[in-house]
Amino acid sequence: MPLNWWTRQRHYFLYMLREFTALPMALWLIWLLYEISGLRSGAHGYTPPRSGLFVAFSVVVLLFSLYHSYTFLKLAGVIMRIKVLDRQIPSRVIVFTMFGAWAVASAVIAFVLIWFAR
Amino acid sequence: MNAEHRPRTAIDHLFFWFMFANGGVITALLMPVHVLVQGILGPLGVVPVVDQHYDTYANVIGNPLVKLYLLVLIGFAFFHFAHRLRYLLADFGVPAAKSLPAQVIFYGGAVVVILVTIWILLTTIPISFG
Amino acid sequence: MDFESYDVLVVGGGLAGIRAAIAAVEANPNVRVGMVSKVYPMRSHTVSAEGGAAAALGPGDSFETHAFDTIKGSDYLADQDVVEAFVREAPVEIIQMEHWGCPWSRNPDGTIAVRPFGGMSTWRTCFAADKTGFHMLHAVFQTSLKYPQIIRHDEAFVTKLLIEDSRCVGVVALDIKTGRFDAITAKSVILATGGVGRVYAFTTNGNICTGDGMALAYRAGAGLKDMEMVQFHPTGLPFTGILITEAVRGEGGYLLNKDGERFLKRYVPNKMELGPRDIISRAMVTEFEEGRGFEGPHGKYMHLDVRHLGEKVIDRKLPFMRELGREYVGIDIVKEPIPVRPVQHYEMGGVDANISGETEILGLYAAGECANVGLNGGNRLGSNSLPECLVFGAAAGRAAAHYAATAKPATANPVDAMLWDEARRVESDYLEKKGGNERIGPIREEMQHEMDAGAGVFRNKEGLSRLARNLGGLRERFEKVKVDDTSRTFNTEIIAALELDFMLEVASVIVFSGLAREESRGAHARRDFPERDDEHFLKHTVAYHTNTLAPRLEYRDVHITEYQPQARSY
Amino acid sequence: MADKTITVRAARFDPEHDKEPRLQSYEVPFYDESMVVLDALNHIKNHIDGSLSYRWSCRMGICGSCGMMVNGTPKLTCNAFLRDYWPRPVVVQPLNNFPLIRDLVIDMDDFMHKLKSIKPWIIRKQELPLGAGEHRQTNEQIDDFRQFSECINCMLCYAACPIYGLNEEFLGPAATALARRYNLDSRDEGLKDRLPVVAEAEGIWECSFVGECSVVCPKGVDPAKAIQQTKLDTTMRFVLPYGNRE
Ligand SMILES: Cc1cc2nc3c(=O)[nH]c(=O)nc-3n(C[C@H](O)[C@H](O)[C@H](O)COP(=O)(O)OP(=O)(O)OC[C@H]3O[C@@H](n4cnc5c(N)ncnc54)[C@H](O)[C@@H]3O)c2cc1C
Ligand code: SF4
Ligand code: F3S
Ligand code: FES
Repeated sequence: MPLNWWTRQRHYFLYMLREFTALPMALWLIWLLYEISGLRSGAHGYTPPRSGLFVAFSVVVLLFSLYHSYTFLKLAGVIMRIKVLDRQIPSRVIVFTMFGAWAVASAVIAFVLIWFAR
Repeated sequence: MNAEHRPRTAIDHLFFWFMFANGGVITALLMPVHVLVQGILGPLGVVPVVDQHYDTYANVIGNPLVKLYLLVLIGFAFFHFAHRLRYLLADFGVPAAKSLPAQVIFYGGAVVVILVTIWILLTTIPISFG
Repeated sequence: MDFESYDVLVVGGGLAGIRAAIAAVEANPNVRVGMVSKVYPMRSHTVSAEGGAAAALGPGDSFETHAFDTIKGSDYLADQDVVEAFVREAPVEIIQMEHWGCPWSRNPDGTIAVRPFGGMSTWRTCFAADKTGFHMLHAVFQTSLKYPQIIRHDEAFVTKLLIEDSRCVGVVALDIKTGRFDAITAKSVILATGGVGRVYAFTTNGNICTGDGMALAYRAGAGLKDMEMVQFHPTGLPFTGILITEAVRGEGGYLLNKDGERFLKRYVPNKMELGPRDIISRAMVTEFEEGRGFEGPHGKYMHLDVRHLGEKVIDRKLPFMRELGREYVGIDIVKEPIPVRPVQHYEMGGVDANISGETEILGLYAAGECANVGLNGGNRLGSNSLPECLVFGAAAGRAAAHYAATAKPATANPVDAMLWDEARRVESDYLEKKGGNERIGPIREEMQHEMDAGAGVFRNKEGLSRLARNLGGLRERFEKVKVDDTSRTFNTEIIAALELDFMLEVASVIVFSGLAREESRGAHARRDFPERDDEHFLKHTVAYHTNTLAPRLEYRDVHITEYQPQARSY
Repeated sequence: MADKTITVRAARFDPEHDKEPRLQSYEVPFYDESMVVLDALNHIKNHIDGSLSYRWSCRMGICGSCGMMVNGTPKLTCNAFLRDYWPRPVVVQPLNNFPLIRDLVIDMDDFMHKLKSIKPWIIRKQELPLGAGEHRQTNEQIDDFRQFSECINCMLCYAACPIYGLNEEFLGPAATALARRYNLDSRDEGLKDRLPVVAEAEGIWECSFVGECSVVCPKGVDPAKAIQQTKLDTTMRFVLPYGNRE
């Protein structure tokens, strides 16, 4: 198996990209932890995130993270087998529900993050 | 596959996969909105966001539910990341990534991050129900 | 030299072969069974059977009607005692397959469903959608994996039967992967090598259907019975010869000529599309000759129309047909009629065997399409072959195991010498041959086209005799064959040469047996003798090997119990 | 249709003479729209070079023997139409990830062992006697496993799976799909016997859901789904001890 196997085919490359999303997301969460711990230095020591560099980094992470969400939720629909009244729920419905849950969760989190900022 | 070989469910892998899958769902559902709001909209000033001010942020982080939420998010996420990155290494042709030491390093790393998270959450803003 | 040695050796890993192997083990758990197959068992041609397997299971069905339909279908050339035993065993075997995991399609109450089939007077064909053979073969093969007593030799090609004191004591097999010749000895040997469709150009049969077992047994001195009875299936796809199953008509499809007319009303008015295959194929050829067929790049054809069945029925019961239509013809059968024409499909004849699969050679058994136990006579009814493989595969397996329990093992010395001889023969004929300028491909293609032309749906003396002469010419050319490939590793060209050798042998038996049967019966339709002649030919043809191309022919009475021959009309 | 031809470049390798596989070019007449890659190979073998070795039999996409890499993708050659490649050349190579025997022929013994290891037969605590007739099973119950029972063992999925390429101990797509086929069969009670095999370290857990196995599968088996569902079910059995039994 040549080690560059994943460059030879689009599907393989997309798979590697999907797996790679873990790294940027991890970095971003580490940043989040770091930011939270920054609260310990009190009101004066805390610097809210404003830098353009950070925004650029977040944009990149957002792209990866959206790709992760898209692939993971879609694939989750494939693997779940839910039966209601002995009838198999088609995976299309499951995927749809997953994306619905995603929208709701995102709305709730966004609400909390914004509402409590007043 | 020799005759004496007795197959056995690999409980360790089962556990890792369980954590990975949960982490995957949790990050899929929650990550984008955090990055969008806290990482882009907030810093650009498009909307007010809690972490743009010490007071509002401290207020929110003091909430025990928020602490619990963050622990769950970060805890599962890092198991997810550890798992993916370990497999990614294997995909790059490093068979050692499948070995026991690699498991200790990667999932151990996730555990370390979780411990650090707990420590930070417990030491940062005292729990309050305001 | 030492060699593998078994109690029972099965040659062939198709439905008949595997069923025989399991039956041998179940009859006597101490029996060690070897199974040689030139392809991995799940590649065997049983895999492509589509329509179904008949058994009198249903509430409205009876053994008598199944027997009568089979006998009438055979044009009274079937041995009636054999048919009676067969119809009784078939339901048991179908249930056995069910217990082994075959996903039979079901009735709403969970029992095994049946569908109508050509020549059957009632619904009695069990099916697994339209991949019946595939599901049966995989189920039985996977089940066979649980028996440690069955030891497989995959991709080993049997070139010769070992005969010691006129008893069969094993085979010589060429291990395709390594090119090594092995003697595999056994106390009894079961041939289950399938059909011989590849002697024709236009056939539903796969590449491996080259009649090896028939030729092996014939050369070893066994008789080949009723070889002139070659079945042409009415509905093959032009060009590829891929089969459109009879189940398409069973489910209600129409056969239409170019005037959009259901022309079968002129031939089998009471049965229409569900008439027997021989008659429908002849009807189609007659229509072609009278100018009522469609003209295509690959000859004349008819339309098989299922549009009125609707997408739902098609997808539930004929999904594979839709797939085949889409891929190999570029049509959606839900929206367009399927082009079809008669195609060689099945060899009713085979190694002469009795109801337990015993051949004339002690220790040698035969089952499945390569055998003729007397079930199919002049025309096999659709969906009788798969249960035949089960019923007579199992019977042969049991009989062989029983015989092996008391038989002496082969003696080493002559086996060694025979192995050596055979290896030398193949090597000097092909691998190390000097000179020679003929290629295998063109000889095979010529044989196939000759057979299509001379021994097709309709035959006559002139065509058959010319064919016999031409086969002689091809045999002479074959002696001068040159192989490009001298490697020992996976040499498929040597295999092709050995297969062509077998096919030329079997083809001439088909032709000479056909020449001698001066009547029309079942699939054997002579233009020069259009009537059935019970006085002279209510008999089996049995052909024996001679030193010339022409076999020595003998005739044997048909066993008749209750059903006296009548005119055959539907 | 004038005298069209198509260039076929076939991999050649004879272990007795060659160190490395090489490609050999052949010019093949292309005279019918329904011609497939296998027809081209047969033309070469019959008329140009009899030493080209490959497996085939049914030429109708059901025996599973003619799998090869066609322009880098695993395909059944009897089901890969020349019209989809012409006028560009077709490159035919042996399936990836398997030991090579000769030309276009790979060694699949490994799969035969794996197939056997998952116990692909109906296992019952108490055999139903033949006289009792069939097990009752509805078409809906068959639908539960139908898809996974359609596997023709063609090995395309193994050729497509990079994880199998990296680690041949991996049980792989088709074998897992077949294990699931039996586990989901209402007649079967062998889950406990099969689970340890599929849930071994080299079993389902190796798979990282590349998903290419399902993309190339010519019979719509979706082995990737089978594997992920097995992971989920296996995990659930442990997490919810009395819950979700398959
Ligand atoms: C397209 C098609 C559709 C059909 N549909 C139906 C149907 O719906 N219903 C029905 O009842 N019948 C049907 N038939 C007929 C039926 O499928 C066959 O007659 C039956 O499957 C033959 O099974 P078998 O076990 O005798 O031979 P096969 O399945 O052909 O097996 C032959 C075995 O012998 C082995 N072999 C051959 N030669 C050698 C050798 N020299 N050395 C070693 N091994 C060798 C092969 O490897 C193979 O394993 C159909 C046939 C075709 C072609
Ligand atoms: S799962 Fe599909 S690709 Fe894999 S062996 Fe089975 S049929 Fe072939
Ligand atoms: S391609 Fe391989 S990694 Fe899994 S999903 Fe399919 S088996
Ligand atoms: S030849 Fe049988 S699947 Fe292609």
